[in-house]
Amino acid sequence: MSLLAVNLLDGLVTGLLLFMLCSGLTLIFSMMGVLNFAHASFYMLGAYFAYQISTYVGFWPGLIIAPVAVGIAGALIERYGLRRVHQYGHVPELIFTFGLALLIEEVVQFFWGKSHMAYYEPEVFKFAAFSIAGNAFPAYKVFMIFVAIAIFLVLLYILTRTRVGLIIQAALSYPATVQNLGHNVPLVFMGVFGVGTAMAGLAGVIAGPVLGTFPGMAVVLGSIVFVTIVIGGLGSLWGALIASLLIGWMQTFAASYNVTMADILMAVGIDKPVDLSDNALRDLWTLTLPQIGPILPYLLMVLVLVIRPRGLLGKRET
Amino acid sequence: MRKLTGLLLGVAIAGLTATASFAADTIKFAFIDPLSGPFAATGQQGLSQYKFAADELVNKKGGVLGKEFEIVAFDNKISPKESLIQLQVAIDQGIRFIVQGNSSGVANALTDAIKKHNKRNPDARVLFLNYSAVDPALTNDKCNFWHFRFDANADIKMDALTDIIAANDDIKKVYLIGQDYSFGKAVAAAAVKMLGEKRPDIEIVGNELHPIGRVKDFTPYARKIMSSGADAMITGNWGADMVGLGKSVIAAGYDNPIYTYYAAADGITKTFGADGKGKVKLVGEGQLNPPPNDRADAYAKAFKAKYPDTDIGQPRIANVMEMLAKAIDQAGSDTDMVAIGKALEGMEHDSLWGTKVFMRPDDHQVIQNVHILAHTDDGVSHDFDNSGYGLVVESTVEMASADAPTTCKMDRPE
Amino acid sequence: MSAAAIELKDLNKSFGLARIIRGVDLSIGRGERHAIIGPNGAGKSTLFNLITGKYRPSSGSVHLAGTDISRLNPYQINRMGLSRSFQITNIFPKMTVFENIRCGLLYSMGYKYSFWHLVDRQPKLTERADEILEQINLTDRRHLIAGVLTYAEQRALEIGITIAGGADIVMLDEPTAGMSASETDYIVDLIRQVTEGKTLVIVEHDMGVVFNLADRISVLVYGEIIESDAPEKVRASEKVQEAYLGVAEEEAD
Amino acid sequence: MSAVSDAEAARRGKSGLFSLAKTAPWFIAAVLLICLPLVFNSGAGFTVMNQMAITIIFALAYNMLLGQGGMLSFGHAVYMGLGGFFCVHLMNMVEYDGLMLPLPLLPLFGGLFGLLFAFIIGSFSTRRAGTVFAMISLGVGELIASLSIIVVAFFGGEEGVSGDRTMGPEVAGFDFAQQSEVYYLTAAWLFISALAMFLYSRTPIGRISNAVRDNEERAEFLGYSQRYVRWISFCASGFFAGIAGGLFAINFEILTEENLNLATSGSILLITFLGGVGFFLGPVIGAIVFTLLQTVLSLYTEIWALYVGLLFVLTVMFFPSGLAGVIAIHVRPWQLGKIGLLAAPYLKMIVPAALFVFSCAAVLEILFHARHAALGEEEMWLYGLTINSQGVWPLTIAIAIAVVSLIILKRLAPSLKEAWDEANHQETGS
Repeated sequence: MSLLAVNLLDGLVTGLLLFMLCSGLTLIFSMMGVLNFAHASFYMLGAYFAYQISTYVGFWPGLIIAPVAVGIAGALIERYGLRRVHQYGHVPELIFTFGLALLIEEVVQFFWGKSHMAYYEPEVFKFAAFSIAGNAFPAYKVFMIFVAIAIFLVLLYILTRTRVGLIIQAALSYPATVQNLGHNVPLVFMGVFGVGTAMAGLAGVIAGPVLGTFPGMAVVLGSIVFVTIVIGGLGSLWGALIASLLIGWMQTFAASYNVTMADILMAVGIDKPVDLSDNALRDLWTLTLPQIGPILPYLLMVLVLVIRPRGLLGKRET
Repeated sequence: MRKLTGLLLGVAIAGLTATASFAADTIKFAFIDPLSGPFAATGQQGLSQYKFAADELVNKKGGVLGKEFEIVAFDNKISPKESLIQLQVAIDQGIRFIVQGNSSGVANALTDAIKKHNKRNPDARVLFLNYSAVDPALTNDKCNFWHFRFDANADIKMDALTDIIAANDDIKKVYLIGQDYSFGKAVAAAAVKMLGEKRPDIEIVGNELHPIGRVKDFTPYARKIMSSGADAMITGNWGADMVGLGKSVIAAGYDNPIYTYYAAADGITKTFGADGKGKVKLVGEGQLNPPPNDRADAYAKAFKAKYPDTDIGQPRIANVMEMLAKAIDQAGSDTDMVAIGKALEGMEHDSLWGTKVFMRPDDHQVIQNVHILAHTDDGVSHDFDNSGYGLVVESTVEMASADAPTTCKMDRPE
Repeated sequence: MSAAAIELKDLNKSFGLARIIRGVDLSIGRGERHAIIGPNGAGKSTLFNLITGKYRPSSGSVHLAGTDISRLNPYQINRMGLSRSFQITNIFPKMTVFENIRCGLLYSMGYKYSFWHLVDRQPKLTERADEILEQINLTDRRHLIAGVLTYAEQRALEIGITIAGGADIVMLDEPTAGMSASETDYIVDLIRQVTEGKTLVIVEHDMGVVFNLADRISVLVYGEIIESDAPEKVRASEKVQEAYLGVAEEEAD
Repeated sequence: MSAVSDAEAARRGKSGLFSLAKTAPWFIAAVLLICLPLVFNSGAGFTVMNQMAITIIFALAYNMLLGQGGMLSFGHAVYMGLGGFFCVHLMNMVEYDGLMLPLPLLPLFGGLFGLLFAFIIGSFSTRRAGTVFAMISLGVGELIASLSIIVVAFFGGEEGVSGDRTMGPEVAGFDFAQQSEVYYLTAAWLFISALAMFLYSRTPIGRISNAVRDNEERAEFLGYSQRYVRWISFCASGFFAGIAGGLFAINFEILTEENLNLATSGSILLITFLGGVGFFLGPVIGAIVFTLLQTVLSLYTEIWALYVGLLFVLTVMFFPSGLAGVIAIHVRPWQLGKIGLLAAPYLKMIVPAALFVFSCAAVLEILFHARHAALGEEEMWLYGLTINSQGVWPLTIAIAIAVVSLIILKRLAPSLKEAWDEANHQETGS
C-alpha cells in the first residue's frame, strides 16, 4: 500500500514532466501544423544551457535564463529555417525538424563533448522531503511537481482568460480561421514556436539534474513525446495532460511490479515446459512486465490509432 | 548522372586507399570503436590510452623489430555493420592488428568476420585484440585462434566479486539488476550460480532486467530495491543506465554497497561525487590507487599531463601494447599472424599495474589479479574526471579464476 | 420491371443536432437529365454526397438500379456505374492532362490493381484516352501539367475524368460555378454532348443552365424536396416561387 | 535518364518500350555496374559498393512509399531487417540442416518475407494516410525493434544472428567467399530490382498510387479504394526492402537489432529526401552520397555527423526537391541548348564556393580541436597543413577566407541569376 502511494507520486512526477514537453508540442502542432520532431532536442538544450549557467552563477538564474535562451533559439530557428520550409508543405517541415534534431545533438556534442555533465539540483533541495516506509521522496521532486503544476495553471489562465489565449484556442480547433482574422500570422507562429520550445527548455532545466544531462537525453525522450500527444489527441491540451499522466503512471507501475508472462500463462492453465533452453517460445515464458514497460506506450498508440485515429480527446484528424 | 556518380566514387575510394600508401614502416593497429554518437566518450578515452601506451611503452624504447607502433582510429559508431565496413577498410590499408572493446555485440560480429576472413584469405590474416568486451561466450563457445581477450570476462569478475561478498557476513540479501541483453543476463546468471555455491544462505531478493537505454527514470526500480531490504546490489549497467540507476537508488535513500562493473570515468565518477562515496564499488582489473609501484605512478601522471580531461579507465590497454610488442619480437615478424598468435598464447607478463598477466592458451582469456575498487576521495592519487574522486583498491583476488573451466575448443592453424 | 436509375427512400442526414436532409424521397429514371436546385444551405451538396457514398445516411436508403448502396464506399459505388464531379475542381494537379484522363479509365477498362501491365504499352488505353481528350477539346493540352490549365479547362478536364470510366449515371456538382457566360455556354454544350444517352444528375445555381439542360427539376429547400417536375411546371409553381422569394426576403434582412 | 517527368513519359506514350531512348540508360547502367570493379578492386572498394547497392535498393523501395505513394514512414527498416533476419536463418539452415538453396536466390526469399510482414502490418496501418500512417509506422517500428532485443530465440539479442554465406551449393563455380563475387551478385540484384521498381511505377497500380497521393478522394470516385492502393504499394515496397535485407545478410553475414531500429529507419528517410523524392533517380543519388559521407568522411573527421546534419538541414531549406532536383532544373536549359550560358558563371563561382565551404569546415575543425584535443596537442592536421589550433592566427585566417569568399559569392550572384534567367528563357515566337 505504501509502495503504491510512492509509485503514484513518482508517476506523477514523470507524467507532469512529460506534460511540460507535450503542452509546448501540442501548441506548436495545433497552431502551425508542424509535428516538431526536434522538440526533445530543445529540452536537451535547456538542460545544457542551465548547466553552463549554473557553473557561473548557480542553479536559480538558470531556471529563468535557460528557457528564455532556448525560446529565443527556437524563435530564430522558426524565423530563418522553418518559415522558409513552410512553403513547401508539411512533409518537408517534418523532415526539417527531423534533421534539426540530429543537428542539435551534434552541436551539443561539439560544444560540450560526449560525457555526462555534472549538473546538480541546488543544495537547498538536497534532502528528503518525507519518506514513506523507508522510501525517501527527494525535496527536489516536490519542487518539480510544483513547477509543473504552476506552468499548467499559468497556461490554463492564459488560454481561458486572455485574448491571446482565445486566439490560440480558436486555432486549436479551427486552424484556418485564425489566418483570416487579421492577425500577423508569421509573428504569431514565431511566438508560438518560441514559447513552445521555451517550455521544453524549462522541462530540461528542471529534469536535467534528476534524469542526467548527456547527449542521448533527447533521444531517450524523443519519440515518447510524440506518442503522448498522438494518444491524447492532436491539438488537445487536456488530452495531452491525460495522456502524459497515463503514460507516467503506466511506466512507473510497469517497472514496479514484476508480473511475469509465466504467471499469466500458468494462471490460464498452460503448463510451463520443463526445459526452456531449446524452446522457441522460451523468451515468452521469461518475459516480465518491466522488460516491456517502455514499449507499452507505443503499443497503446498503435491500438489507439487503429481504433480511434483522432486520439483520446482529439477533435480533428490530420 | 552516372558519370558524376562514378567520379564521386573514384575520388572517395582513391582517398580511402591513399592513406595506406605512405608510412609503411610502422606496425599499425586498427582501433575500431565508437568515436561519434552516444558512446563516443568511452571510445575517445580508449583511443587516447592506446596512443599513449604505444608511445610510452613501445616507441620510446625503440619500437619492435625496428618499427614503431601506430594506432589508426576507425569510427564504428558502435554499429556492427559499420564495424565490418571499417574492418574491411583497415585490412585494405594493410593493417593486421584489430583492437576493439566497446560492446560485446560488435566484438561478436568482428570475431566472426575475422574468423571467416582468415579462412578465406590465408595470406592476409589478422588478429583481434579484444580489450574490453567481456561476454564470456567470446572465450567459450565462440572462441577462435585469432581472438585474444585482455580484460577479465564477466564470469571472472563475478567470481571475484562473489568471493568478496561471500566473505562478508553482513550481506544477507542481494538484489540483481541489469540491462536486458546478453551481458546483463550473463551477469545475473553468474551471480545466481556463484552466490548459490559460495553462500547458499544469501537470499536473492530481486533479479531483474530492464530495457537497455530506454529507461528515462529509474525511480520505480529504486523503490523496489528499497522495499526488498537488500544489503547489497549487483549491476552490470553501463553508460547512462548506470548513472540513472545509481542516482535514483541513492536519492531513494539506499545506503548499502552497489557492486558495479562500469561505474567509473566518462563523467560517471564526477556525477556520483560525494553521493556515491561508501556505496559505489567496482569490480575490475588494474590498480591505480594506491599506485602499485613508481613506474605505474609515473605512467599515470604522464598520461594526465598529456590528456588532462581523460583518465586511465582501462589500465589493461598498457598490457595489450606491452604483450604485443613481446609477441612480435618473439615471432620475429609483424606479418606472420600464426607465429604472433602462438607467441601470445601462454605468455606470462609482469604488468605495469603490479600483477602477473597470463594469456591462457586454452581459450585466449587473460588471467590476472581482479580487484574490488571503492569509489571514494580518500587516498586517491589518480582521480577520475578531475573530480577528486577515484577508485581505490579495497580487496584483491589473486589470479582470479585461473582454473575456471572453458567450453572452448580451439582450432589452431598449422 | 426496370428499376429507376437512382431511388432515394426517406433519406435523412444529421450532423450533430442539425438535420440537413429531412426525409427525401426521389426517383430518377434511366436516361433522365435531372437537376437539383435550391437556395444556399438547402443541402444540395449533402444530398449529392449521400448518393455518392461520401457520407453515410442517418436513416433511409439510396438505391442504384434497385440495389441498396447506402452502406457502400465511394469506390464500390463508382464500380456500379455512378460517377461524379466536384464543386471545387478536383483533378490530379501534378499529372498531365492525358494522365488524368487515363487514371479515369484504368479501372473501368479492367486494369484494376494490375502490376503486370505497363500503361504506356496499352494501345487501346491510349486510344480511348485520346478520344476523350478529343471529346472535351483538350487534345492540344495533352502534355501539360493539369495544374497549369485555365479554370474552364480544368472544369472540362474534371468532366472528362468523370465520364471517362463510361458510367451510366453521371452526377455533376455545380459544373459552371464561377464561370463567365461564354465559358458557361461552352461547358453546357460539352455536358450535353458527353452525357448523351446517360442518366445525368446535376446540382446547379445558374437557372439558365438548369432550364436548358434538365428534363426534370427537383427543388430542395431546408433539406426537403418541395417540388419535382418538368422545368416549365417548376417555373410556374407557386410553392417554388414562394420558397425562393421567402428565402430572398430572409436574405435581404 | 534523369528525372523522367510525367510530361516526358506521356509524350513518349505511343513509342515502344524498347525504344533506344528508354533502354539506353539501363544499358549504360548495366555496363557501368559490370565495369566498376575494374576501377575499384580493393576489398574496401567492394564493401563500400555493396553497401551502396543495398542502400540504393532500400531507398528506392522507400521512395515507392514516400515519393510515389505519399506515405511517410518512420519504421521502414522493419521490412528490410525482417527480410534479412529470415535470410540469415535460411543461410544457417543451409549450413546445418542441408537445405539446398543456392545463395543467389536468397534475396528473393528476403523479399517474400518483407512482403509478408508488409501485408500483415499494412492491413491496419494503411487504412489512413498522413499523420496516422506515419505514427503507426513509428509505433510498429519501435515495437519490433524492442522485440528484437527481447525475443532472443529469433533475433539473437543485441549480438544478432550471424551466418556463413559460403556453405550453400556452388553456383557456376562461385562459392561467394570473396567480396568481388558478392559484388556481382549484389549488382545483379540491384539492376533487377531497380528495373522492376521503375517498371512498377509505370503500371496501372503505380500510376494510381500517384493519383491517391495527389488526391485520394478523386481516386475513390474513379473506382479505386485508396486503402487498397496504399496497401498494395506498401506490400510492394516491403518486398523490395526485403530483397535489400537479403542482400545485407549475404554481404555482412550478420543481422542485428541495428537493422530494425529507428535510427536506420530515420536514415533511409534522410537518404531518400536528400536525393530527392520526386525523381526515380533521387534515392539512388541520395544513397550514393550518404554512403560516401558516412564511410569516407568519417575517416577524415570526427565531426562528420555534424556536417551530414548541416548538409541535410540546408538541403531541406534550399533544395526541397533534393540533389536530383538540383540536377533536374538544368534539364530545361539543356533542352533549350543554353546550358553553355551557365558554364562561365559556374566556373567563376566554383573557386570561391569551394573556398567558402572548406574555410567554414576549417573553422569548425579548429574550434573542435581546440576544445577537445589533449592538452599539449596543439598541432593539428588540416588539408595537409600542420597548424596550431590554440593559436589565434589559423582561426582568424580561416574566418577571413570564409568572409572574403562569401563576399565574392554575393558579388557574383547577380551575374549567375542573369545567366540563369537567360538560359531558361525560351525565344518567343515559337
